[in-house]
Amino acid sequence: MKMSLSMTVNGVAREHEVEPRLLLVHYLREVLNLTGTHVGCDTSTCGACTVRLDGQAVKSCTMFAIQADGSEVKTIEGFAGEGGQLHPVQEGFWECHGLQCGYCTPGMIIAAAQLIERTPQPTEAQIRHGLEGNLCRCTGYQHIVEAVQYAAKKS
Amino acid sequence: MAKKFVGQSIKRTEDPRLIKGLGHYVDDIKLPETLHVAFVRSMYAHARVKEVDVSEAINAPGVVAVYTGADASALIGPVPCASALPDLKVPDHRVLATDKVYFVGHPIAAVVATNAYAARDAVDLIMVDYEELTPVVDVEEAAAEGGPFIHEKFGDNIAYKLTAGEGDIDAALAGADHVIKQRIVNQRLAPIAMEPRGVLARYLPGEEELTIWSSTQIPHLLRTQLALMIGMPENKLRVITPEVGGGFGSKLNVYAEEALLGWISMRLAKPVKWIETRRENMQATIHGRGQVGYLEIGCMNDGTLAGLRYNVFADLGAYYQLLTPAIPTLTGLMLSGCYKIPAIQINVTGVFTNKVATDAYRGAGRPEATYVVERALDLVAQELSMDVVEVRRKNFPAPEEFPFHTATGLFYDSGNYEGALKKALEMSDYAKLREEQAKARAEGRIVGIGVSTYVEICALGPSQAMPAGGWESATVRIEPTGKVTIMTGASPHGQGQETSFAQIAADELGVDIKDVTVIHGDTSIVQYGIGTFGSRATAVGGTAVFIAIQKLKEKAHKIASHLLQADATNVAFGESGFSLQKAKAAVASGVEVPEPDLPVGQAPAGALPEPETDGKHVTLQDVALAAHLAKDLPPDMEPGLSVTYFFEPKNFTFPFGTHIAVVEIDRETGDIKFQRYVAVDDCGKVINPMLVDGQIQGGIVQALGQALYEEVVYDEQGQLVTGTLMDYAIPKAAMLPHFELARTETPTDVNPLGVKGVGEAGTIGATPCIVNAVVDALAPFGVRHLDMPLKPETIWKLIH
Amino acid sequence: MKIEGTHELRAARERVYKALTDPRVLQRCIPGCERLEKTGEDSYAATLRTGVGSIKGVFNGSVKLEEMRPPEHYRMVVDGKGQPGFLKGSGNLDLEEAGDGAATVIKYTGEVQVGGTIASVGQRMIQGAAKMMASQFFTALEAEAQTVEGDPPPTHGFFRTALRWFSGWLRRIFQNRSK
Amino acid sequence: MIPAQFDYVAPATIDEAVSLLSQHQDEAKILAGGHSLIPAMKLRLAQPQLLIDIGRIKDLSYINEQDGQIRIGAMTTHYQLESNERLRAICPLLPECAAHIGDVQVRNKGTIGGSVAHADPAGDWPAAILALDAEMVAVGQQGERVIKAADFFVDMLTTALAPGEILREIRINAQDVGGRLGQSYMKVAQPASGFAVVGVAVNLALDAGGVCQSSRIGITGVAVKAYRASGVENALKGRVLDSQIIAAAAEHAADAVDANEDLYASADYRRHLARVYTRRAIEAASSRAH
Repeated sequence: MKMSLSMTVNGVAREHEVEPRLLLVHYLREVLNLTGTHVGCDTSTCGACTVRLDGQAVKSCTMFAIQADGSEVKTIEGFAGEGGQLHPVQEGFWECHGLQCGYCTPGMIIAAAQLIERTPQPTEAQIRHGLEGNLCRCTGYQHIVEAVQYAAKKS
Repeated sequence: MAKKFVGQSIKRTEDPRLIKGLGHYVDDIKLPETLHVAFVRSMYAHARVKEVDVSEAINAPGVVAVYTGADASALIGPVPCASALPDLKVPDHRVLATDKVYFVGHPIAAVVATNAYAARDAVDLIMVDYEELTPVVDVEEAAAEGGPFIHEKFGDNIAYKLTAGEGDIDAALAGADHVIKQRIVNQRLAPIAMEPRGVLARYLPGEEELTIWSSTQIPHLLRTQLALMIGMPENKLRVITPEVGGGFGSKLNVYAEEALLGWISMRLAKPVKWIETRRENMQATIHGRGQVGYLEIGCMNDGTLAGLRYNVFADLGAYYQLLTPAIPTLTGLMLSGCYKIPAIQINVTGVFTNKVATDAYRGAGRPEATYVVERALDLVAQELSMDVVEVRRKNFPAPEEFPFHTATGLFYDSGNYEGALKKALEMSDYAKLREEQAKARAEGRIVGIGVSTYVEICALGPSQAMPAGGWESATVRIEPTGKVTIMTGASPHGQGQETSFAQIAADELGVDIKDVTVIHGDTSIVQYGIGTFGSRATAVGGTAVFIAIQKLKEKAHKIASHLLQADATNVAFGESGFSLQKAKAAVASGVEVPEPDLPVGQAPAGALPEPETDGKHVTLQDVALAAHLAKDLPPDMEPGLSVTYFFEPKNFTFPFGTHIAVVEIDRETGDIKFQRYVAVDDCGKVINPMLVDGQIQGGIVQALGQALYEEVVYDEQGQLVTGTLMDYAIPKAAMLPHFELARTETPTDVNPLGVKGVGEAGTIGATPCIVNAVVDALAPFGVRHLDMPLKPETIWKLIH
Repeated sequence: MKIEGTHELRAARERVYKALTDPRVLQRCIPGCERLEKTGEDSYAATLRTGVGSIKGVFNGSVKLEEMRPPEHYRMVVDGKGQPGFLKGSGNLDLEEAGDGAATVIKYTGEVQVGGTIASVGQRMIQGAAKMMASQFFTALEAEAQTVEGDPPPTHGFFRTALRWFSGWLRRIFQNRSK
Repeated sequence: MIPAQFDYVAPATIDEAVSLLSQHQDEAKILAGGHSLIPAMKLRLAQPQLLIDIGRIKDLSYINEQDGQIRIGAMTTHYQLESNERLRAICPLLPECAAHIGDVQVRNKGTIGGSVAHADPAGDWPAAILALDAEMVAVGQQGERVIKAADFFVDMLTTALAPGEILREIRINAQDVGGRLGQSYMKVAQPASGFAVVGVAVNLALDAGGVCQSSRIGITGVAVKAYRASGVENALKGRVLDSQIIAAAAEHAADAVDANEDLYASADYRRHLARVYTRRAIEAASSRAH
């Protein structure tokens, strides 16, 4: 049983027929070929699949695409501003070496952006707590914390 | 030439694509008509497979083929192990289980379907009839005589026994004033690269070419091994390593799935893809550590070390992966730590268990050694009531004693252990920390200070000591337009070689870093290479780049001199290219050098420009162009401007450092909180300090994971009970302290860059530091040693 | 994993023992047991559709009764395999008379093993689930043993079973408190 | 990780959802936030044939005050509760508990109704629900009924919701005590999953003199289901809450509790943590009441 689905992804209206069991992350990656959103676990633990759904950071591996019918989704590919201007968080990650292998990075950036929206001048502890839904195995997080601090200052 | 880039915290050139989500990991590569593979894996640790019924699955919607061990295992060679040890028993490790399954997650059948969903659905339709066998789980019990045996033909579960070391250990321990014994466990860990493994294979029947995209640390070694496994000419097999989402050793391997996917693609003449799930990753990607050892350390009353013996049972798992049996031998090599120990002996018993193989995980055998040695030093200090710093100092070799020969047979290249220690003591204000600790204890608080002074063996390594070559390769090419292309065999997975190697090249060639591109991870483009592991990429691979550049410059120099119509000794290379040294020229020739008559001006549109020179100066770009146009080259000069160099290091390097941790324990709950974490690391010369810090921080966090949180647990039935990231805890941001980092810089003479390597330093130095801190905190409760991970409950029980 | 516990059933021991060894009763009492067919002396092929909450699976396997010493002891061995993995359980049940023969105290000590997906992802809940199923079993058994022989069997709707067990649990808590 | 196939409906009204659920019973599952159900489905430990997504039903997501009660729609997300300013003033336990759940992304999508109806033994909400003596409004084919918190959590992953019933609303009686209120939620999180090893929700009412008029303490993570620590509550009642009284009372936090055991914590240690965190949570609540 396929169902029709329409949503706006990175500002572009999309319409497809999908199986209800199709996970949002697979819709983005396999159907729309937006492969910047990654899958790192099976249990909604790692946060690599984080996207913005109607303005909120969510784990796209833990919802069905059909649940996002009618929604607005923003993925890392749509995160830079007009003319490719990097988002301050993207800039911070680059400036402060907030990534090594880069696999967790898209999810980390989206979670960090939400954090700064909700807590514009976060303390180090708030940043660390705010990123509890995102795992990174490379950086030890310290440069990520600095990246978020950089972005908060810039925002 | 002034170094504009080396030594600077240059922002990484690989980052823009990664922060925009535009990089391509294996699963991001889409080929038309790709089929998807899912595996049926054993739910038992040890069982006989009586029947695999695929009849229902084969008829399921979307299913194209199902392969079992009966179909594939005879046609694909065994999964390779590159370690050759005397009398090593080598089990026949096939890509799919045939008659028996040996661990939970052991692949039994591969389902191929038109999409990943259909493949997964069909997995549930395959019926496996198992006859359960008694699992062998505990490594020490497994080593004991009497069954059950995992590989019946061997008659026991002992893969090998090995004794190594120098000096008369029995006499050393007999002559020691004190001999301290301790059982020490290095628990099994899961590497957990954030990107699980993945393979995409495409066979082109016309071209008879097989391309395998794999998330691997070793594209070339993988190509060679896969060619052997699937009987494919190596020059028709191409391995591409796209973006790799972390490895930590887990992708320094050749896996059954890589061969099987290639083989399936050849049979079906379609691209096939398999992306590992995290559960599969926990079950079937290698684990690290897994050692149960018995330490004996002998010392004199004044703290001088007399000898160290370590009898260790290494939990190898049921089968070998690429380096499985070799890992404990690295433990043996590093048992001297950064101390003068006259006699050392390691006795390794490699043991088969019904678990997935252990293999190289960040540090690979050396963290185990450092942990043992650094725990040993604290045990000595406790026994003698000495300060842990004094005991260490007492046994350091002095800087002038280098190269320092250890009783494990190594020659440490260079070191200033006191220097790093002193800096860490100053940074942490160690004396004051001890005062504060005394005060805190008087108030009933439980505070501990941990110190570890470590040395590690890096830059793996001389080929003599390596299973498959210890050199590394680089090609440096200056394109006709002057752009610099570097091809490195040290295929990275997050380390940032695209930046750090470009830094080296930009400085050496006097070009902008933006004009340098580093290519890696494609065996059809890049000359044969070894890979990135063992903290070797910069020290060995970077050196290959450096030397290739020197050779390339020699050639360019000759061409430039020719273009300038000057003797090479009168031409100097500087930031803007090659210039005629007039004074020198005058001295040499006694006359004014005539202006060369060379074509000047715009080339016609669409054609290549012509090299330009004003007769006094020629840019590198123009030299490159001239080299490629080859219209005016010195006689017998080979056209082109490209050099490939294979660098063979003459020794390992030995980075070192001191870590100091301060912890406070919640008396009521046993919770550990960090107050300080200071790390002074010496990795020789530094190319990019920001990247070095990143490596150290990441390494410390993995060490902290081992010390406090991580442990792969198999229950008594061999079931993997830490099967997801909901059960296996890797550190999160909020669990960690802010690290205070500093460096000392003791160059090595093993390579001309003076770099030693840093990828594993944090992991090696930090684990014992943290455990030492906690044990120090608990010393008033009579605690001498604790096994990791240091769970709050364990600590709470000790306190109460 | 070991589980153990004690349940007091308000029914006479002979009657409880009889119920415990009656395959029709067992089928009704073993949580989710859809099928229990005799395959030999005291051994049965079974299909269990069981789980807790939304976590459910179908297991095919066997139930065996061993070491039968009426009316005081026997041992039940359950073994099942299915898509989510396998489960194996064995329990020694010792029956003692209580309350002047009107009640029976069953002491059980058992071993539960699970494998496959349920073992690798359900670690934190397995013990609780095993206890819960043991409770459901004994609660249902009590109802069975309280019926008059020949009467229609009680129904063990999951909800009713759970509620009955819950009230029993509350009662125990209050009894403990009043001690 | 790929779930098995299922049919999907997103009814527009709760009546429609109830009717679908009654029709399909065990074969169907309600999809609220999905943060417990979808992981289980991906592991194929749950394979419902029909998912009834109540996310499209209007007006299931709200926090309002009516008839002296705080009323929370079942589809209200953890984040909505965490960030609600009015709740911080009148029932701070709710936002505080919400902030301890999972992580930011989970709180953005996960719902209180889904979480409470799932009744995870280590979920955070059940502790708060018990401490607030909340009422669960269930809708079934026979209409609505109200289930008291004390009756709601039946066993591991098992609630008093009948098959065919959907949790529609959670009601919390606004505190009508004349004195001062103090609430707190404290938790030991399992380092991998973030689930509660122990989670203690405390809801105190003190009179002007600091005497404890009433207290309700809900504890999660320790047993197969969350429970009220009535032994502690009794020991606090009528007392001025100094640290000795609190410490002595907290000793009853795990009385007669058959505690869970897992890789992270033994039953003994869980009971111990329950006592320690009960004391700490009462101290925090009591200091806030002053």
